[in-house]
Amino acid sequence: MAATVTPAAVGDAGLGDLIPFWTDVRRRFLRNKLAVGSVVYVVLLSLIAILAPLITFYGPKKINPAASLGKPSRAHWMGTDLLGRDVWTRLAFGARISLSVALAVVVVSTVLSLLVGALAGYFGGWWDTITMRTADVFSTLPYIVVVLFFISVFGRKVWVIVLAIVALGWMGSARLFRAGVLQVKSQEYIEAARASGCSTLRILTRHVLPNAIQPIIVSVAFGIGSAILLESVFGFLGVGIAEPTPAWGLMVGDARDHLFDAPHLFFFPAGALVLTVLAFTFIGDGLRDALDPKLRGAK
Amino acid sequence: MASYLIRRLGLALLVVWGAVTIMFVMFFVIPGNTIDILSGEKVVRPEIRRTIEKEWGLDKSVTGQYVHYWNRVLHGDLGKSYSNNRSVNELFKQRAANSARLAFWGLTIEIVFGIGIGVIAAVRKYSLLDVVTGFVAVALAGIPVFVLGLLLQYGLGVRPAQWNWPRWARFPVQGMGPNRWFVVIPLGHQWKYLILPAIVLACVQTGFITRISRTSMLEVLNADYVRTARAKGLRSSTVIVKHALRNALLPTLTVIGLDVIGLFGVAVLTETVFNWPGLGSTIRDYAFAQDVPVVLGLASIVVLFGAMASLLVDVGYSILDPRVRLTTEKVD
Amino acid sequence: MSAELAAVAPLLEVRNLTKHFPITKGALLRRRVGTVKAVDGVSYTVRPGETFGLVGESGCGKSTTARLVLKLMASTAGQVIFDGVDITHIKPNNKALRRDLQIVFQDPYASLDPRMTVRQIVAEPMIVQGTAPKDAYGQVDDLLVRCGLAREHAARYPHEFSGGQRQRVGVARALGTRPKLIFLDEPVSALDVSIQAQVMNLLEDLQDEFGLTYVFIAHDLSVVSHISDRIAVMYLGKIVETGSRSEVFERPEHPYTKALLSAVPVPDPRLERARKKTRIVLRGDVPSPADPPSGCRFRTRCAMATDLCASDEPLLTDQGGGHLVACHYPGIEWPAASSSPLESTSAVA
Amino acid sequence: MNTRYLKALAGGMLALAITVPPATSAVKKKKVTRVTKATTTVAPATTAIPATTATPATTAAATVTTAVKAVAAGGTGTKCNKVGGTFIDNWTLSTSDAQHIDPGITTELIGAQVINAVWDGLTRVDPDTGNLLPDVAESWSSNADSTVWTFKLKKGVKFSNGEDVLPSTFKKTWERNVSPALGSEYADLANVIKGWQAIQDGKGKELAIVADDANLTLTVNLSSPYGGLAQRVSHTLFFPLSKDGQIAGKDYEKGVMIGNGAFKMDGPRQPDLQTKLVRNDSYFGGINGHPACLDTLVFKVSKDPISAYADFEAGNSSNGVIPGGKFAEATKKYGDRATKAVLSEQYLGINWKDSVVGGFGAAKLRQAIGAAIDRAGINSIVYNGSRKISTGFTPPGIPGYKAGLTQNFQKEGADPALAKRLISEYAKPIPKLTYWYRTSSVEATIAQLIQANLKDVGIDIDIQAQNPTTYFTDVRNKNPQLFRSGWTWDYSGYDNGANQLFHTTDDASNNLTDFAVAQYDQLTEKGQAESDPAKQAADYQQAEAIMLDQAVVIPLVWGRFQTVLSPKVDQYPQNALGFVDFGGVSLK
Repeated sequence: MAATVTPAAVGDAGLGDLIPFWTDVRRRFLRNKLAVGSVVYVVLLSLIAILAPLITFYGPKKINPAASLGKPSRAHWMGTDLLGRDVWTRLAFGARISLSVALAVVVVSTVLSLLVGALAGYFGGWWDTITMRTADVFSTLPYIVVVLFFISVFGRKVWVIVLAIVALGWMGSARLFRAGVLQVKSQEYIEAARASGCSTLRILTRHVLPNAIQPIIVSVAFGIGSAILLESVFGFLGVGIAEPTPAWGLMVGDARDHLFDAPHLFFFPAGALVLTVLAFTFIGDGLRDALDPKLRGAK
Repeated sequence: MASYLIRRLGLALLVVWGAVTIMFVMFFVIPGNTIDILSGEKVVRPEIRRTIEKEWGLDKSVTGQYVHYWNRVLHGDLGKSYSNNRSVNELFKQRAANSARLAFWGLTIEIVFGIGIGVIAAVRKYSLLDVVTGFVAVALAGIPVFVLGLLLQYGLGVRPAQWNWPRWARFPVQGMGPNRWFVVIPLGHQWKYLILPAIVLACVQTGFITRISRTSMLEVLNADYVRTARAKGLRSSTVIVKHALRNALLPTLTVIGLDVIGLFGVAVLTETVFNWPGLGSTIRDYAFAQDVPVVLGLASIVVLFGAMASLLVDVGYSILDPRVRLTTEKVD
Repeated sequence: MSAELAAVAPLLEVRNLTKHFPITKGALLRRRVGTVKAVDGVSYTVRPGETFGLVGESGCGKSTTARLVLKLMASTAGQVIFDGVDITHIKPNNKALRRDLQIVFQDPYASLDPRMTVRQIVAEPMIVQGTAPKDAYGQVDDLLVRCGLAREHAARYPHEFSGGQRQRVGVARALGTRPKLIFLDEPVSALDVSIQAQVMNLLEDLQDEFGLTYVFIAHDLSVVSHISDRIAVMYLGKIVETGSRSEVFERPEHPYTKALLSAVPVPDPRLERARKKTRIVLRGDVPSPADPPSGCRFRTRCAMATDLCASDEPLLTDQGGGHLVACHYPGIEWPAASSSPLESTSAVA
Repeated sequence: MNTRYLKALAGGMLALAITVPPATSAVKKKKVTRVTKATTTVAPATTAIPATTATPATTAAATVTTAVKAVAAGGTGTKCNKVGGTFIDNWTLSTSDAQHIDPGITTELIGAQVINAVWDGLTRVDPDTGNLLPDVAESWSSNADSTVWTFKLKKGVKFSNGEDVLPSTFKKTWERNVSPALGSEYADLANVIKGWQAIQDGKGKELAIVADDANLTLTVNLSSPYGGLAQRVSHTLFFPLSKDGQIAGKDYEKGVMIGNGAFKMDGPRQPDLQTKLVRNDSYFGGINGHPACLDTLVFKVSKDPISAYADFEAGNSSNGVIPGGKFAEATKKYGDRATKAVLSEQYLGINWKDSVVGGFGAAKLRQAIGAAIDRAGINSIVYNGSRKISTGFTPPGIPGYKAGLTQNFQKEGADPALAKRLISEYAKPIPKLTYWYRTSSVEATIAQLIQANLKDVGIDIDIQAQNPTTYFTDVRNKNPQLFRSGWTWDYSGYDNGANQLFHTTDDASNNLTDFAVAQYDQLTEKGQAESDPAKQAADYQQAEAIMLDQAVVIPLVWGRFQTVLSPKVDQYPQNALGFVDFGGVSLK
């Protein structure tokens, strides 16, 4: 008895009776300033992406050689790049490409890795062996070969890049998920759920996933950043999204040539990238805390 | 346990076979062939082309080449480069150690800082330290390697040289340096050449590991058994190290394991920027030239290595979490 | 009580239930090199309304037996007849099976999903059975109250409760579907002694209230002694003695049962002191179920073992009145030499 | 045309390699196979190929029968103001290591650069004047129809291991280099020598060369008349190999190769790290007449020019490559001593066979494209203003060069008015055109500048990034309407550019535009057969003018080395083809 925490010890004992679960989650989430700030940022970013044509004054591909490498000014408040394109405009339009690439990558690879990883972890046996060894194969294939293959077969299109990034990245979250499921599956409450008559699907969705989701939240937050970054790596290697498409990764990569004479070329897209990853990280943290029943009612 | 290891080794070979086969197929689907790529715009004289094709067995059918490839590999010969005639075995010998050393130190930095910062951030959740380290970790992970590398090169190599700082305060910009090692321990000035690429290599993943270990740590710190341990009056540090850390390491280990596997991949850019001749950049170079023997040869060894790493991760699981048994089903 | 019930058809009949785990060797082609006989031909019957105690040291297969009956594990051989229906080969997710057979787990901490409220936990079996979530949630309050908790507790999470309270939640969860039979897998062994009694009382009350039948699994005869009508003692995957409570407690015939009984503390301190002198200490550890001793499985720890014990396996034979014992020398007394203070209960715990 | 580019691309440094000017990114040298073809298409009487440089020696070689003694050896080259020191080169191999440094196998300029430091051939091109100088050969001559060439070797030329360099050394080496067993892609360079075909066909083993070691004369019999042999033997394929090299296969370069040049290898190559050379003390002097000024010469390998530049900036190398966009900054900081013009041309190609932009009928359209492009803009944005805007295809420095061949419609800046007028004269609707470029940030920049220029005059183009690895094969086979390419001269001869890139019967591989105009073909063939340099130049100029009037290529800019030199470097002789004469390089 002494070893356990009595209900009285955990905050306001009456709290749980009055407030429904989701209200409580929301309340706890809203109390987290970083998370709320991050949500505001993401919403703002999405608005910028959606309203890009309305809030910018130049075309994203409109070049103006006369204004090459202009410093931030009243006309171009984030400056201009080598071709005299407005950095702010490209950043806003780039949010469309980069965010949708990142989200597509994260959604597809999370769903895929959920299926593969969760099932592999839960059922074990041959399915586990096959999928995890397949993951081994994929994670060790030189990525350049895979990307070369994709772009030479399907062309240098945005969805092809998405596909390539997914093909190269699903194993990470699949393994993470598998590890989580492995850990959860041996818990007695899973057996209890089976004894209660829960179907496998119900056990997976109601018991296993909610308890294994923590690392995945982090992985999703970072997945968004690394998808955008991979795009820049591919750009650096010449196998990524083609110019003049405005994409953050490309912008960061191109800025390398002018790191010291035109730092604004690096600072703004890289800053946007880092802030975005940070925002998703903080949202992940906030969600984690809000969803964790053990932190219920706690400050 | 032993039989488990042997079985997993067998599976690792299967993984290598699968990866090589996939790459083999990919190279046949990717347009262009080595001879054309090497000769560029020049049309190679038919006699020369025939000589080259015969030498490399390119005159055989796809399956013939595939069989030929394995036949050679099974005899311990990974073949020769199409483009510069270097023996792949030799290339591997030269490159693997470089890669392994860089990877080792990158990984060490990653683990020490990643887990260290993660744990501290979890214990001091939402403190200034937590927020700042979180920000720095994400920011470092958010800068592409080729930019971060350049910043370090200028900050620690070029500027100190231009400002005539003393020798000890300058770092080399590029290269392997004296190449003096005791296994993985750099000797003499070697560490100066190693440190920048190792840091850059580590930065890619440190942020992620920091966050993962912070999250798992928080999860564990709230778990019943840790609360119990605390309630028992154990010292906070004992609780963290003995009870929490061990259990929090599982997801972190997964990430690290993945990282070991992928490190050669990540190292491509680091190796390029710092001109560190390792496997990653070598594979990349030859992949662009569609130099099939080199890519297949080196990559299959990397794959084998990766399969081993994933095996180690699984063994590590069973050590950290005895419930994850390697062989038998749970009895009572 | 047992005499009346004897006439009634058994609710659960387990015949020759067996669970073997293969031990394999070899890298790619796995050869089977041996078998762990976790449960090896266990038979017993449970009558409606009674409490059947299943006792044995940890690792003897008692929990496995429960899991086999509940189809949480597939049995290797044997037959299970529940409520007149042979359920040996029905699917594990059979709704009726899940409705009528429930289990309360040993560990109140691990067996409740930390991410579910008590309401969700208790309602889940009902919802799975097809009860509308709203109705199921409605019944939760009532169940909680009956199990000695408050309505308000429904919205809380497991970590907000003490061990005893959690076990009450576990019981409430098992009760929701109005099962006919509940397996209680050492339901109080993880609890403090003071709480143990509360939970035991609750279980008894509920049995009366709902007309439940229990299979009570324990490693400690003292716990079972309160509640059981009949008792089976298991050793290394086999039942060595079974009979009514009074027969087993008052006239134990198997040396193992006697050893277990000698470890049961007696409330009277004087008697307890006297008994201490006659405590039986078992030699050695439980042998590996992968390589059980020949003949009588208990012979390696039995001071009275003979050559016969090593060569022939004793069968369960009726000593009269349904008191079955698997011993070549039923009723044999332990020699005095083996009686000495038991350092701890670990030998039988 | 720049295959080494491709290698750089293949090396993965796409974004960066293109920022390097052609010569610095090292050009794969193209063989001169045109010669034999010319002999079949041109009248028998005029078989000799014109000299590729205007030196008196070579001009004479094609016309007179008497032996022409070349400039006396020794003392004419670069002097050492200081002897000693280590030169660390981070320019030659700044995008990737050389694939080969075996003289018989190498196909790249970067490999040839190293080879030129370790070996000396019979002749060598003067870094200052571009003239041909005697090297191992003391003098040479040919018979009247240039079918028999005799080289007189200097006395006392030795390999670094003490072995003599004799006429038989050359004979044996050449036979090794052209043997099918070696599979050298440049074996064709020797195809004018009698016996070559038989060796290729497996019917013989020897070239028709008489090596008189006693008199130090090497007599080469050709299968067809060729006036340019003295130039040709300055190629690495004809460098002498020591005895073990003469019998060695492809694996020769794994060890220490023995040369007769100013430097010798200090040990085997360290692939992807460096190749270290030290002074060869038994060097005969070569074109400078003295041993190398430097003690040590290290060719450092980089894979990323920006990092290589950082390395230079940190004071770790004696020379370095200027990355794209840094030309002004770098030359301001480190001077422009090493940024002289290189024989190369960047151009926009237009497909002659295309149904829209090709043929005579679309000349106005092509000219309009030329008029619309703002080359000054490209120069300033892409090249930091470092390049010279082309006034024709052939760059200054090539004998016979004439300025202003495209003046009629191309200005330095854009001329939208002229372009619009030409379009209205063209008087046909212009569909959206396709423009191909090798993926890289620099190429993308050029593409967008051109796209914007053309949009200004109402021409829409679709710019498409192409797989860099297979770019040239794809351009050759899939015939895009517009494409970007460049050309770097292998030797300073007019024919190496104009004659080989746009001739109908030329290697399909080199004529990417598929230009096929009879008048052009006749003029270049006539020029090739011409013995008088002035007349020859006139023919080539006329041909080029026709090609440029048809605007099948839109010349953009001529090349320039993007090299920075450490202030510690004293002498740095480099010829316009890209070769640094490391024997003459010295430090302060």
